[in-house]
Amino acid sequence: MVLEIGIALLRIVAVLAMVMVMAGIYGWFERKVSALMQDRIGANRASIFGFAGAGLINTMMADPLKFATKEDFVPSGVDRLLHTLAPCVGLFAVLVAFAALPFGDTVQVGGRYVPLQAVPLNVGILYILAMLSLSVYGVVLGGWASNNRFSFLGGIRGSAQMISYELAMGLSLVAMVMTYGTIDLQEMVRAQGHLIGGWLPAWGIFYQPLAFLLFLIAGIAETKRAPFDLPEGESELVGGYFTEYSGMKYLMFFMSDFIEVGVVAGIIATLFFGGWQVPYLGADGFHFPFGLSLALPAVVVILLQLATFLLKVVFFGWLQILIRWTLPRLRYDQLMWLGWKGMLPVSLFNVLATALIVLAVQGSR
Amino acid sequence: MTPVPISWFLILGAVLFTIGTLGVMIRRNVIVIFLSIELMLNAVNLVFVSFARQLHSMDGQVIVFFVMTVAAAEAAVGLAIIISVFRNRETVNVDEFNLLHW
Amino acid sequence: MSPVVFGILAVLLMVSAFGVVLQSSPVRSALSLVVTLFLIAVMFLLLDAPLVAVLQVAVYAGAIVVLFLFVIMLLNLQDEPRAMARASILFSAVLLGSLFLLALLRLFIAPNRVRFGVGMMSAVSPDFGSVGSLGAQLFTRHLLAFEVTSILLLVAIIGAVVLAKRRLA
Amino acid sequence: MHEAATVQVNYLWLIPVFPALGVLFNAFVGPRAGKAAVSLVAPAVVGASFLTGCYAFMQLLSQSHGAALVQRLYPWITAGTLQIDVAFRVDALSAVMVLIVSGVGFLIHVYSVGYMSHDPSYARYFTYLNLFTFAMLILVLADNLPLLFVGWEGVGLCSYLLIGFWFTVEANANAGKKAFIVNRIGDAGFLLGLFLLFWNLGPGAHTLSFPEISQAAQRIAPAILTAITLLLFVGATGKSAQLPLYVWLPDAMAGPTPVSALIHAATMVTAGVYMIARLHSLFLLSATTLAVVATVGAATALFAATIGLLQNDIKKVLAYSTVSQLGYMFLGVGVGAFGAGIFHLMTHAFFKGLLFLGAGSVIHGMSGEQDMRKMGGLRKHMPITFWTFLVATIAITGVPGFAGFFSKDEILAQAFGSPHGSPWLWAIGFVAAGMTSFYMYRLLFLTFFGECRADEHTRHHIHESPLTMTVPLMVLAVLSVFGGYIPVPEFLQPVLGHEAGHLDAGTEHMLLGASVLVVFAGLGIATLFYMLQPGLPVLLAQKLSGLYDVVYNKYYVDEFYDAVLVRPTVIVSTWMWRIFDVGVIDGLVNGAAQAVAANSGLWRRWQTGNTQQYAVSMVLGAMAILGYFAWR
Repeated sequence: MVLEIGIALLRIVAVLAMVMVMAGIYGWFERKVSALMQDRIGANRASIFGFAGAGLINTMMADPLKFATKEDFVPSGVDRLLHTLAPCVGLFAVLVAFAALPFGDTVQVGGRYVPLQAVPLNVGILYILAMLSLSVYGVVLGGWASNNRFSFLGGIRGSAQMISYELAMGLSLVAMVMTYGTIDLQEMVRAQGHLIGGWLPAWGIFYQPLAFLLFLIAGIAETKRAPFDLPEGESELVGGYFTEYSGMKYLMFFMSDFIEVGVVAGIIATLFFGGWQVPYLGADGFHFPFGLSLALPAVVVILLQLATFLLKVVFFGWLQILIRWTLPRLRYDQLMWLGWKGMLPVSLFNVLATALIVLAVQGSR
Repeated sequence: MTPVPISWFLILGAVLFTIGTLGVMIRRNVIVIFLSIELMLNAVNLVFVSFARQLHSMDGQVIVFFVMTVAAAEAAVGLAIIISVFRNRETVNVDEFNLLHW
Repeated sequence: MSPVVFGILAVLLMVSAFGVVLQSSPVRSALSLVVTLFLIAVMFLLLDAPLVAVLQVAVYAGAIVVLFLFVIMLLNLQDEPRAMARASILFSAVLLGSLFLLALLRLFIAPNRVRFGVGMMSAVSPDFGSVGSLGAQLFTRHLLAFEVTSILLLVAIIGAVVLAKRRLA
Repeated sequence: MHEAATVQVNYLWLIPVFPALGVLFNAFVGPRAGKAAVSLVAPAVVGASFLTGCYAFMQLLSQSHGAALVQRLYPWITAGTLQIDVAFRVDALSAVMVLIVSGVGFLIHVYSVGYMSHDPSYARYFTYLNLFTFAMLILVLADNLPLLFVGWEGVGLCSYLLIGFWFTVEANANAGKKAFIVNRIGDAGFLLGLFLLFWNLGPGAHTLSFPEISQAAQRIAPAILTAITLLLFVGATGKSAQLPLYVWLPDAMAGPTPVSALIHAATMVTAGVYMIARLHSLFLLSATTLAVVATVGAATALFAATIGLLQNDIKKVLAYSTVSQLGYMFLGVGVGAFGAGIFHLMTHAFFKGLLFLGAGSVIHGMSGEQDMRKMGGLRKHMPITFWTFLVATIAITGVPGFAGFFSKDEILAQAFGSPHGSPWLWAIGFVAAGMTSFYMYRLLFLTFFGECRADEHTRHHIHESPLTMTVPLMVLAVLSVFGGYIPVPEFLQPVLGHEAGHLDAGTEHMLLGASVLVVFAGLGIATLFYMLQPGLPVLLAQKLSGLYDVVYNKYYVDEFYDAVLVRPTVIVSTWMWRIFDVGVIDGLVNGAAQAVAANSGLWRRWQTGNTQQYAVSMVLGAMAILGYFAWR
């Protein structure tokens, strides 16, 4: 009993740590990638012995310390409780969303089966959706509780935007659910361990390229990052819903932003790119399609899978940051147009097409 | 796990429902009245799910699903009405919505 | 342990429910409702209804109440100086409310009143409350109702647009 | 009746449907389609009915004697064992009637194309006229009494519409109303008779068709039968303008002249005669009724003829002549000579239709002038009208060899010799025949001979009518000459039975000679008065001024009705309106409303507009239900 609770706690702490580290990495990416793209050095004070890459450690330590020591400014005439609550709610929602993502296969440790997943849920993907939909409260409350027109406008924009894109997001996931025939994320990842035609990994992207595209766009919109960063559009709203925030609270908003990027990257990796699956790697080692086999001990396999998953998540986070620094911001009407008249019909069509194909495949069996 | 009697959930549902009812009766702000109605709906949902659990029947949960759908429709239309009323009367206090009387 | 969990949840639930009804700020009322809904979702989990619980959070807390908040903010509703109704109504409401609660409790608790109102919960099959079982019910026994809800939602969408749209002068 | 010889056919419905289609066309398309289309369609549909009627007639001739063509269309009224169909029957009687209605109707439609050509409501006129043809065909084709009644009411409606066709003149509208109201009095009797008949037919009468009625009638008590037939006859006096309900017909001349020809001479006003002939088996069972019918007919014939003597309006003279001739027909059917009655009906349709159309032609030529004292000498200006009018006059007065002679003589002979008849009836008819001769030749002389008395302006415009008007005149003239040679009574014999009376040859020849004599006597006096000694009539009028005034003013019947019936009715109605309707009826209605309003006034205080109070009330209601279940 105690052991079980201990293992569960361990999993949770592990995931939390992973998420925090991930957020730090993204923060560093944000600076270096933007600098790279804009042909400048960027964050040059954070290098160690002139090696910019090592600045990652520096950034991860220095940034939080800087924020923690800053003055926690609260404007007058605000609802202090809500003002404090807003970043907490936002952070809470995205943190718990991560809990359902599997980062490895179920492992057998001393006669027990331990799923490498913070909370193994049989409603998996719906849970993530539910939690992500809660993250809107952080934005709305932040905007409302700041007693500032700009913040308020940002909050309003944010809530409308997130509700709008949740639809396309959910519908693209519905198509994935239909493809795999389950909503359990662990099951979905296992299903991607097969091979199509003996050589192509059976990743979701090969089944549902349209759903991937839709999810990527909707995911970026959900994280409120460029080109969908209207809730915080600096040129219009100063800082949007977190204009009136500073210090730790500002850091929390910042973190929840990056963690959300991580969540989206995690979902993309899990649903479309095989999750923790390494191509051709089985439980006992590699089995390449051209006949070569390479036996590996179970621990190595598990570590490989774990590393692969993390790599994928980092990669897709990096991709999002790349997009964020590439595309200009949309206008609000364009945003709504894209959400309701572009993405929604396309995702509905995708669901319909998927349903027909699934029906045809099932019928032919 | 020590089981909990089903009646506990029912009593909790009854209490929540009564609180919602009180809210409908005593509040002046129409939106808060609306929120109280949502609270009542959820109390009923809780009772439904409890009965479903007790009777081992999915029907209770199916009904909760429908209640949510209806609540969504009701919220959309109700809030639209509130907005258009507010546009005309500049208030959301129900005791100032008094045109419809003799 | 479960009675303890239940007790804590129940107390929190009642506090947050009173928060919906009694707080003078509409925003705080709405947020209290979110908390209430979240806690009720946890109750659903305890009652082996995980799907309903998730839907509760995703749809109710995540969308419907956001809509409320959105409207509250759109109308810029601040704290009201006089949030409650006049004394006579307040009095009769409280009186009626307690009577109402009494009647409900009598119905739920009194033995031999309601067949299933007493007794402990028995174990359920593992797929009780799962997506599959709810979906199967929805698309077989309750198919007509399910389809009709789509019409209801369509009507609601059109109604909301028509009602809220500003008339061009 | 010969039940066995019934032939089911499937085309009879076409006969009334053609004019019905014409109604639809003229009513909805006509006003936009233009006069040309209307003048093509309106007569064509009636012509189509006529051709279909001819086809039915031919088929009827090919069948055995006494056969009938029947078509059941669909069940109309079904209640318990009662099942009334919409069914049409063509036997010898209705075949004759269909041909008269559609044939003469067709000619008058053609005539109307010319006569009405300048009227702005051209399409409306033909809508009514087609509607009338439709209703009249329903009336004569009906296989049962209720359906006949439908046609009966339909022609009444069309009569009203057409009399008041130029409704912008109040007198015309009033004439229409008068016709309608007087007809309603008659129809009330008809309806009562109908109900009494249904009531007493007893079991076995499911369809109320005519063969069934005549069979079931045998079982009805004679006294009741007398009441039924008398009530039906009241209806007939209304529709066919007999004493005492004839008063509407002279006023009906307010309508367009072709309407007078078609409705108020040839067809509708003969519906009463047709109805009695159709139900002859019923009437034969009641000697009392037959005596009443004959007496009323004879009295009307004489009474109307006396009024006709002194009228100066050309159409009024013809109107009273029509009333008088209808009297002859009733005299005929009243003495049991149904075939003779229908025979006279047919010949009368020809020559009286012709007379009215001729009069219309004259009026048309005289720019609307109807007073004979302002006419004269038209012979030279309107030769075709004159010659055809002359033929018709000869026919109506009963000069041997012409149509009227045969039918009128037949009736007079039967009036004398039938077991239901008497020399008195014959004597009245005889005198009336003389008067007919006088007033018809008077009309002829005043209109076509002598000097023209019209003013300068009118005289210059006198012209012969266009071909569309003169061709029907000529066709009718031919029929007026030769119509008498059609053996109608013999043809009708299988349906209507044998003529009741038989005279020996000597008596018959003597009567014949007498009636020829009286005709020429009338001619002689008319010639003396209006050709040779024009001063004589004035002198006579001064000598017998009292009698002259009474007759000239139509015996003051209208004034009498006005004083005795109309005024009291108006007074009572006014009283009912002021006291009963306004006071009691409206009082009840308003009182009920006020009571509700007062009650609501009390309850609506509940509706304060305070939403919280509503919420509390709602919870109170829910609480009541919940409490019932909790503490029951």
